[in-house]
Amino acid sequence: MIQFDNISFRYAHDIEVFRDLRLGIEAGEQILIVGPSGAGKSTFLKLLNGIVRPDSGDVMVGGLSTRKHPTSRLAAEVSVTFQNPAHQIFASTVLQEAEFAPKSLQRKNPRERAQEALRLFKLNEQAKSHPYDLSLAHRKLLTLASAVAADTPALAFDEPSVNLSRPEQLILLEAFEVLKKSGKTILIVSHDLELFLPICTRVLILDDGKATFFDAPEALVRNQNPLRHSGVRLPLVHRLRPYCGLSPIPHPGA
Amino acid sequence: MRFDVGEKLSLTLFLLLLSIVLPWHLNGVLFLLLVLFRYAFRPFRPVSDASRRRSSALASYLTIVVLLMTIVNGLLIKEGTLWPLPGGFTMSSEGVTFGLRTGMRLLVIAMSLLLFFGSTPIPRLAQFLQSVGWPVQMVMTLLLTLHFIDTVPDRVSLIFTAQEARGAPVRANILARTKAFFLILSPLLLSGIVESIDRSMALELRGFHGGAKLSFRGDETSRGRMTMVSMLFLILSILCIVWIILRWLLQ
Amino acid sequence: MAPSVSIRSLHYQYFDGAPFALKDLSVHIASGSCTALLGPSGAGKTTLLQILSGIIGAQFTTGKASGSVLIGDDEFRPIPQKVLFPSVGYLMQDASVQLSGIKETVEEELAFALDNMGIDGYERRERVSQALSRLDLGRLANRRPHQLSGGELQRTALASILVARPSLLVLDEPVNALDSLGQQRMVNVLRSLKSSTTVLFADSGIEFALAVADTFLVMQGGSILFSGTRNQFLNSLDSFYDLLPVNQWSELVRKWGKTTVHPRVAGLLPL
Amino acid sequence: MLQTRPTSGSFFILMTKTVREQFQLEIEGAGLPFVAFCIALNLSAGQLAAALKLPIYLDSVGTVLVAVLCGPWSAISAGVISNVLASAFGNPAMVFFAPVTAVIGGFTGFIASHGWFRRWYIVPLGGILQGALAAIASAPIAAYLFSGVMLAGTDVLVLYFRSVGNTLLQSVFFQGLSSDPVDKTITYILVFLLCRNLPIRLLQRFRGGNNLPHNKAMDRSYAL
Repeated sequence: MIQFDNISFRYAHDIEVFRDLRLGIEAGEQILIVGPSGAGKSTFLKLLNGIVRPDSGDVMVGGLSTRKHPTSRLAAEVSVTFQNPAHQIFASTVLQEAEFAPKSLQRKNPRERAQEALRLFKLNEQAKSHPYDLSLAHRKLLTLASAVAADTPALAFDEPSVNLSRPEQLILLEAFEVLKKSGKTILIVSHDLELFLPICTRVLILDDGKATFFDAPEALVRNQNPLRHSGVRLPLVHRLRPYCGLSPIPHPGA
Repeated sequence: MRFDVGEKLSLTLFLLLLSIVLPWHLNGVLFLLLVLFRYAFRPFRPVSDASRRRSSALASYLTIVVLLMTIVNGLLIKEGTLWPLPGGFTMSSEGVTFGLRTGMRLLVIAMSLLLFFGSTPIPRLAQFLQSVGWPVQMVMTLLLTLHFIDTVPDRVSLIFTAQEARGAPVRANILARTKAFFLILSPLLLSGIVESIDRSMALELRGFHGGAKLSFRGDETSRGRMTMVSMLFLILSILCIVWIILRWLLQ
Repeated sequence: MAPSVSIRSLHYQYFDGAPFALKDLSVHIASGSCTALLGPSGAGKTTLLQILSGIIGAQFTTGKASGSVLIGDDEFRPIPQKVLFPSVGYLMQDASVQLSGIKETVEEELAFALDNMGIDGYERRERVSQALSRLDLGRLANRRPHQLSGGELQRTALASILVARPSLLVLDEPVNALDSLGQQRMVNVLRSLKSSTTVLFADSGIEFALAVADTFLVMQGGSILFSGTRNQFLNSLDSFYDLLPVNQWSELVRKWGKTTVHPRVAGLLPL
Repeated sequence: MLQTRPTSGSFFILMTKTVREQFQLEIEGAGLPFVAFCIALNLSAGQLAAALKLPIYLDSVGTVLVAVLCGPWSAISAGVISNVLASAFGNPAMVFFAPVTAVIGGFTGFIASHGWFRRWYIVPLGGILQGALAAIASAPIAAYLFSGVMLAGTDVLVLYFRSVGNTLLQSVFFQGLSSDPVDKTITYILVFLLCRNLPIRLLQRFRGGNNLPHNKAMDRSYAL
């Protein structure tokens, strides 16, 4: 579904971000991407839809090469949502905002897709409100709903849980369960391991240009060196559970 | 001789008006004098290498444009003595002097503004304006503008990336690109309004009501006093204005 | 002396006809305490903090309020109508917006509040250097504010308020953008303020609160759902299941209660 | 109907108060940082238009926004500071066109406070009027100080008008008439679209909040 073939990339002021990165992500997987800030997590997302082109190697998304195809075409394969809702909310009603992606990708009946996505994130009552009449947490959910409305096979989110309080986290987890069942490939860049470890199929650690770990979350608990080396600590809760006779990572819906 | 902001400001005003009064060849001499000022005279040396790069790039760009203007005007305008050129074109003396007059004036204007802004960081200018009686809110606005000038362009590119990733037609036909223009300006304005509301609360929460004056780093030079030098330049500026009006009336 | 805060049946709407941001809210916050105001987004945490700082009374001229607010011995019926700076300090959620944005160094940023209070000369330098050392910003004193990291910005914003020596300090989600090191530093700062300043901070998580607060309030829909000590809060974690991120903690505490706990666990659990 | 703070009133009442008081009145609430933001917007609108390869320059979007949301006098100061900083950062001639932006800010603030931005069909009329006013104001400056040469594509138009026998002032004025109304109308329409449905929660923090239409249905759905 998504293939990175020995990608090397460096920004203008010569900090090397990636060096011969090579990995594959199957359709229907949920990948949690962690690593120290500045390790290129956001750049990784920008490589997915050609906003950033690699210096060498190629990224294939849904069989399309990001070198040959424009971002507008790749946006139909993978919908990338960035961290700050204020950088994308433009419309004067919640529904118009959610309708934007399906409309610009020429999907059939975009309004229904938008309403469906808003229902998934419990925003359907506020469909006619102005996005800035909602709380910041609900505006964040709106950006997630706008991406889901585009109905792309793959979805990539940069820090989807930031600004969300507990009720919105539960809505997010519920929505991701539904997306998982409908076979979507989901990539999540986040530092909130406590929230996403239970629901991801594999964890990718990006640390100074390389993928130092790419395996199931249980394997992460057994071998915590790559995590510790990347400066990210396993949440206190997961480290304590074994002492109380519990599995390190609770199964979803715990 | 320490030039403080007030003196440099009145000198710049005088130079701008002088460029309108002088004929083109004296303007040319004045331009060369100003270039010499920039390198020889300490208070006028550019403060940061960014302003140095900017001013030398602009100076060379303008010199080329002046030459271009002179030639184009010479060719197009038909008054005055016409010197035949190969290929049936005529170069009119009236056109050439017209091009040179405008070009030299533009060079002097550009150079005097570059001298002032290149060697005076905006905070020093704000400090001077406050000491000569500008309302504190206006001074705060000028300083806050500097902050937004640093942050707005980055936010524009972040919004550009976020909207393009969602399928915004940033590279399609002109109609679609105009729609994309709105798709980028709308989040920029909304985030600007929200930031303005938060910033106004933050200022009030730390006791800012436009009552007390703002303090600046190292309150040394500009006391806002009207020195002899700045008085001299202001008088000269008024003379220039009178000259311009008289010449316009008698024309 | 650090003031106590008591609020009696406070109602607040942002304008006539708007939904109630605060509904019949009554609470007492002890003097010198460090109180955590927990609750989901939209529960009214920020509204309550902004009312205590007086900014809502000053800037939201169309708001409708009833009830009474008592801060120390100043009584406000119903809410303060002007900013209570410098006696009440308010740290906003986004530290980069809290800084004035017009100052060229961190040290000048700290002095901004003192300019507005008309304090200068020796006392100004002394207060600034004290605030710098308290938040260990000493080596950043001459740095330009926009070169600072998230955590450093947060500490600079807090220092720029502490120079005014507020007796009541309210903070809106002080740690949700900080990494674990930044959170630990903020814990130390708030602990150093105990008993000399009454501290009230809003948070949508619980780990930071468990580490530093001695009184716990949980808000929902504009009113107080729970008020009590740390142990009372820990024992009723299950009742906040879908309000606060307690899920894995509550399961852990329930199990911990029943099994004999390994000594290392006792050390790790923030009890 | 929701009553925000009294609007900045008609232009003539403004004359009585000193400019300083009027400026302080207009930037009450969230006005002060917003004026600074809009000045930066004026300076970077051109960069965005270039990034999208659009032929428009729109360097007065910020000034019009301040005129609509704050008032005429703060729009005048926003326009003047924008021009001074523009000449500092690269285009030296702009400082001489500060009076033109003052006219733009003042006129827009005047018509905004009379509700011209409440209905979509009045906005283009305002744009055309504004464009004509800007052309009248900039013609003498461009003609006498710069002899019609502005280092921009439109210089060709001036030369054309001159070659068909108009005086310098006439040709600069005709060039202004051909481009300013279009540019100003686009700016006005853009500002109208940007501010069309701003929520009460944001509008009420600005002096000119009443100058804009706001959607009644929005009021009920309000939730912080």
